[in-house]
Amino acid sequence: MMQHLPILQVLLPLLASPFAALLRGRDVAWGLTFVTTGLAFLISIALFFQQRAIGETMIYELGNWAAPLGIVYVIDAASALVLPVISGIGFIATLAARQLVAAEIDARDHGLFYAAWLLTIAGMMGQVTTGDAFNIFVFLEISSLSAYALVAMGAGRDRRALPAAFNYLILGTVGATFYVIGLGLLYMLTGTLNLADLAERLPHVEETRAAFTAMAFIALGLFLKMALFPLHFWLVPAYAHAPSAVTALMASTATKVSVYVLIRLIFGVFGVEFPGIADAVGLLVLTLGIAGAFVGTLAAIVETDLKKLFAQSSIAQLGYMAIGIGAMSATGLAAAFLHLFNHALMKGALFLAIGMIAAQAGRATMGTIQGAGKQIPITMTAILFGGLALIGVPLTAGFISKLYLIRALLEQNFWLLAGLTFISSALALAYVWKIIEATWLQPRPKGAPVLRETASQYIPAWIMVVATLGFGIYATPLVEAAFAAAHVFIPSVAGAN
Amino acid sequence: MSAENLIYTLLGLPLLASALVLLFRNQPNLRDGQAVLLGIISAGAAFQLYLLPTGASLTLLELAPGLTLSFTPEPLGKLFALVAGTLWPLATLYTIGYMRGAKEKNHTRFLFFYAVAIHATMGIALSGNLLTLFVFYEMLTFSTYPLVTHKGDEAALKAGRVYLGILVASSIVFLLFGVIGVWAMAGTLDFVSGGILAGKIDPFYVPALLALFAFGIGKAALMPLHRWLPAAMVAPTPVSALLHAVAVVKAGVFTVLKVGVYIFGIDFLKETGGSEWLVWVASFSILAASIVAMTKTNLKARLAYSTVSQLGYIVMGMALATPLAASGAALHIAAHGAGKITLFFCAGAIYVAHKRTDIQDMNGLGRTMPITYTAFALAALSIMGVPPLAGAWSKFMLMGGALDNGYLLVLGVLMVSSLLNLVYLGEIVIRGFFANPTRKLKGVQEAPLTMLLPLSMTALLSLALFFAVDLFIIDFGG
Amino acid sequence: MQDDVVIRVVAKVMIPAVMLFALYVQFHGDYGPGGGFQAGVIFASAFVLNAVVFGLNKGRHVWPARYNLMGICGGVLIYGLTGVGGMVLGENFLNFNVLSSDPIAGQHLGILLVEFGVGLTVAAVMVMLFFTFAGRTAHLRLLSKSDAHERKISASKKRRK
Amino acid sequence: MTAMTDQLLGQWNYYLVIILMMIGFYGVIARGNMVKKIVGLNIFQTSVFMLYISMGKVAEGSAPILTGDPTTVYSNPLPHVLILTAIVVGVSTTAVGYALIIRIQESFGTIEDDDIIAQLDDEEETA
Repeated sequence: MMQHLPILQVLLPLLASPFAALLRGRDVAWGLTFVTTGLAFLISIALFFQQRAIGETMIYELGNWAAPLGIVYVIDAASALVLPVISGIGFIATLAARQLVAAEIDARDHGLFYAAWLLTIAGMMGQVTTGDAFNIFVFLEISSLSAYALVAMGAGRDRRALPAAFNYLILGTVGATFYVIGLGLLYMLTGTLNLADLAERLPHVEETRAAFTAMAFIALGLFLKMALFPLHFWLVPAYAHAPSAVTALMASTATKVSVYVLIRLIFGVFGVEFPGIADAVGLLVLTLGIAGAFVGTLAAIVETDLKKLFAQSSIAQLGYMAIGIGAMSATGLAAAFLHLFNHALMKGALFLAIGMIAAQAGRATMGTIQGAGKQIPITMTAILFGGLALIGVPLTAGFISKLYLIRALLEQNFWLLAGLTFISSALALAYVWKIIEATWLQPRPKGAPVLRETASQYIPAWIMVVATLGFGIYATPLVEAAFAAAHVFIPSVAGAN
Repeated sequence: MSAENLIYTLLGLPLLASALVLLFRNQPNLRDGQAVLLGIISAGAAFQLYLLPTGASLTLLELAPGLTLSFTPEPLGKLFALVAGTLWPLATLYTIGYMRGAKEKNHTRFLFFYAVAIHATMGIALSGNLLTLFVFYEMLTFSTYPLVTHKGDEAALKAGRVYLGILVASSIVFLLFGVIGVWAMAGTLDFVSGGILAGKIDPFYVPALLALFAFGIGKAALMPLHRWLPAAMVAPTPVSALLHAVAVVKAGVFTVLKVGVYIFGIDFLKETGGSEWLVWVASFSILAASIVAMTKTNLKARLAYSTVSQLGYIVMGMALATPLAASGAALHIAAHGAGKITLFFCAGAIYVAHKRTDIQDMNGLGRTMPITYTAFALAALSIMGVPPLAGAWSKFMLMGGALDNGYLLVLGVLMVSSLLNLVYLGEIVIRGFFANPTRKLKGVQEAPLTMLLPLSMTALLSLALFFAVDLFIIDFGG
Repeated sequence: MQDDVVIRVVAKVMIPAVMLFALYVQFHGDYGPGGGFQAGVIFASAFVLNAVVFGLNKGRHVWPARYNLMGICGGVLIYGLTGVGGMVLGENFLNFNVLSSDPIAGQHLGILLVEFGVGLTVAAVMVMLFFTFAGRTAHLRLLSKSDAHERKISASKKRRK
Repeated sequence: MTAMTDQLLGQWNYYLVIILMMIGFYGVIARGNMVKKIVGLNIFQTSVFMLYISMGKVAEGSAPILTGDPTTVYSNPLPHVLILTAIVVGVSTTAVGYALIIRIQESFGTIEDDDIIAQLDDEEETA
């Protein structure tokens, strides 16, 4: 059974999804989803430790067809690190979804909701695991199509979810199509779609203009998918108007997976030695990343709707990941992986906590939470810690990723960029503190709805908070795993970290 | 007790106190009593640690590979721990008197964060590397924020925003930048006698890196990053005492000094001349803040600017880059701590007993509050640097350091500054004792004993420090 | 369109032929061009043609809505479980060699089942898409007209009784 | 000269692809009507299908069905298979897109981008 783990974690949610769609009855579909995501989480953790124990890449051949002919699933240090993030967030979000979905989705649609939910998770897991470039596209579309549907399901409560989902669909499809175009060009040049095989054959054709065009198309498509500034306009409305549970799931995972795929293709297939990549991707991504960090942060400062506020902050945080990628070094990649991991935890905590408020009050705005610290102290403390982590306060996970991100920049002598990164992260204080001040230090306005909290409402968010603090206080294993992941793509140089 | 256990004690006692504050939140006397008691124990522990030889080290945990939270008490840190540890019980005692006398609300929350702030201060004092220092530095900022905004009204919130904005923004943008810069260049963050940067960095970049620290440590209130300190004056007086004497600004200048001595190294700074510009910035800060102080008529605001000016001394002591000046700066942390806490205690006592905050209202108050005003006079003289009070030694050593390196102009700055001190602090004493009261005052009307006791003790501390100064001079070699 | 005798007669003749052709494409897919995707669409087109010519209600009668979800999910499950079958028999997921004693026969069986699953799902999805969109008749006047006509006919039938 | 014309004419399939791609992309970007956007998206995707399918053609190659004759030249079947998947994905995308459009029409009464934005802005102001 152990050797089937790589396929099982994708297969479980994939096959559970039709069952979820068929099941009737209160909480039955939820129960199935809960068990499935829980199992997937356990499997991905097992895979993580298995991979670390072996120390080399694990390959699972579908139908026993060996690569490059068959499709293989690859568990290396990088995918082993990202998989638990997705399945873990999926699991915790499912835990929270029971209440959120009951509050926000029509009871008749629960089965279909969870079917789409499982498909999204399966699609993301597939993208991370698969070793075949076209298979990535298929999984990308599986997760995206179900994500469009999930976002649109917010329409029962907020009709703005519909145009948001539509724009998400248009841009998402354009992005995916760009990716396929690039892939087509690569296939023409090399005659293979297997990632490892591609990486091997590309050096023979890397001087051609077609190879460069292929890289440009692939990178552009993935920029769209990962909502890199200035291609981020679909993200904020989609997150803001989606059902709260969906926001929590997607904000922590969807864009992260695209970041991972970008890393896998740009570094794993083209490689840092690819001609022109340092300018075309490195410099571009750095510039866009820092611009996104500023634009997202500034937009978050003036925003009053909390879901939109943190969605804007996600743009900024994606900017930091992009900076890590753009540094084109092992430390930079490690920082990107670290931030990918840590940001998923923080945003998960924040959106789960905010979702609980939105599910009760209909909307979570600055007005809704004013003075709420006295009414729902435990939920609000979760938001407080999540916010502190976003700023990058020491002893939270956000600090660790920032530490390595800046280190990566300084190693490359990007002093100015490091300074700009610091300024943008200090600006995060403004929007986080706006919330903290309103919650804790201002009185509850008269006539504001009474908010309540029960253990089942705040526990999911608190699991994330505890993880955020835990990985902030003792990050050594995580940092080691992140560096191992980075060294998959950029082999370590002797003497360097 | 061994040094390791003493470190645990010093770090743990404030946390224990904060936990007990929450536990006894419904029994005010028990809650307040235990805080004072634990404070006294920690003062004793700090003193014992101070007397132990250096060399002990304690690693709490490993944050990330090569980055540990560890504690290595060296002479400077032990001195700061002693200052904070001694002033904590006094400040707590005073706080209890003030909070009850001035009828403030939310005692429990206040005492809780007060104790957490002390914990953070101890962490800064005993930190064994820059990362640990940074962690506790940020913890101190965030734990003092609820104290600054204690009143919760619009003015307090606004002040809180300035306080947090400047301190956190400067610490993230500059200080963390500097910390990671050092980490990237030197490969380590440990505090090592003689510094870790020598030979690792192009001397050309030394001034810039030093600037990241000098301005990144916003708590040192070097102009133009001093705005938070006067803004925080809206807070209750015990907070001002905590901010000015025990914890926050002291933590700031302590950090500057520690970075200068143990990261850059005095000799390295002297060789490269990287700190020369800082001497002049500090000089400017000293004089400008003194002049601003003279224009303020609110007693606490005047004292606040006086602090900004005095902090300039300590930063300058580091920037002068001679062992003598550095020792003087270290001594000034203790001397100014004892002096300034007395001044703030007195200001609070005046407020509680007579509800007065403006200096022009304080004519003749000295006759109804003889003890308070005597203490105030003693502390003011210490700040001015008049023997036989503690401030005299530190200022003397700073002057000596300036002469060593040939900064004659700095000598002038220090003297002018003393004169300015005389003008703006002397005015209060003179008005108190000699001017005719603007309003009718009857007999002796002092603040409650819980306030009077701490302020007279700290005033005597200033005196005692002058005679026991041998104990507190740290030799930085050379 | 129900009024048009030619269309009705031709449709009646064509629909079985279309279905038969779909089955041919489906099961001949192992040997020649064809397979589940194409067959599913062709098969669904028979139902769509039926609904277009004879009206939505009659179309629904032939293929009730509850079959949709069952067909879609059932097809996916057939595909997935065939793959799992290889796993249960000790090989990797989607290995069909072990489904039968002879690897070639196993491959045939596996592909047959998988393609059947695909065909089922595709047919069900196509029919569902058509009926779901057509069900929102307010926006699709063409079909609603024929529906209205159908109602008229059934009403007149009732009256005759 | 002939070499150049050969090259130009020999790559006619790419020109077709590019033209289709740009037509589709223009539709997606420039049209406010959501149905037209979806149509544009379809044309855009179709161009990619063409790219793949045309690359699978091998000169003089027959359909890739085993003939048993070892000298037979076959066209490459893999791009077709890939594109079959991509077509299915495209159909699904279109279906989801139209489903959304119908819901939008029902709830906003329009499928023009600008009208919807105007309605939302009004809502935002009154809220």
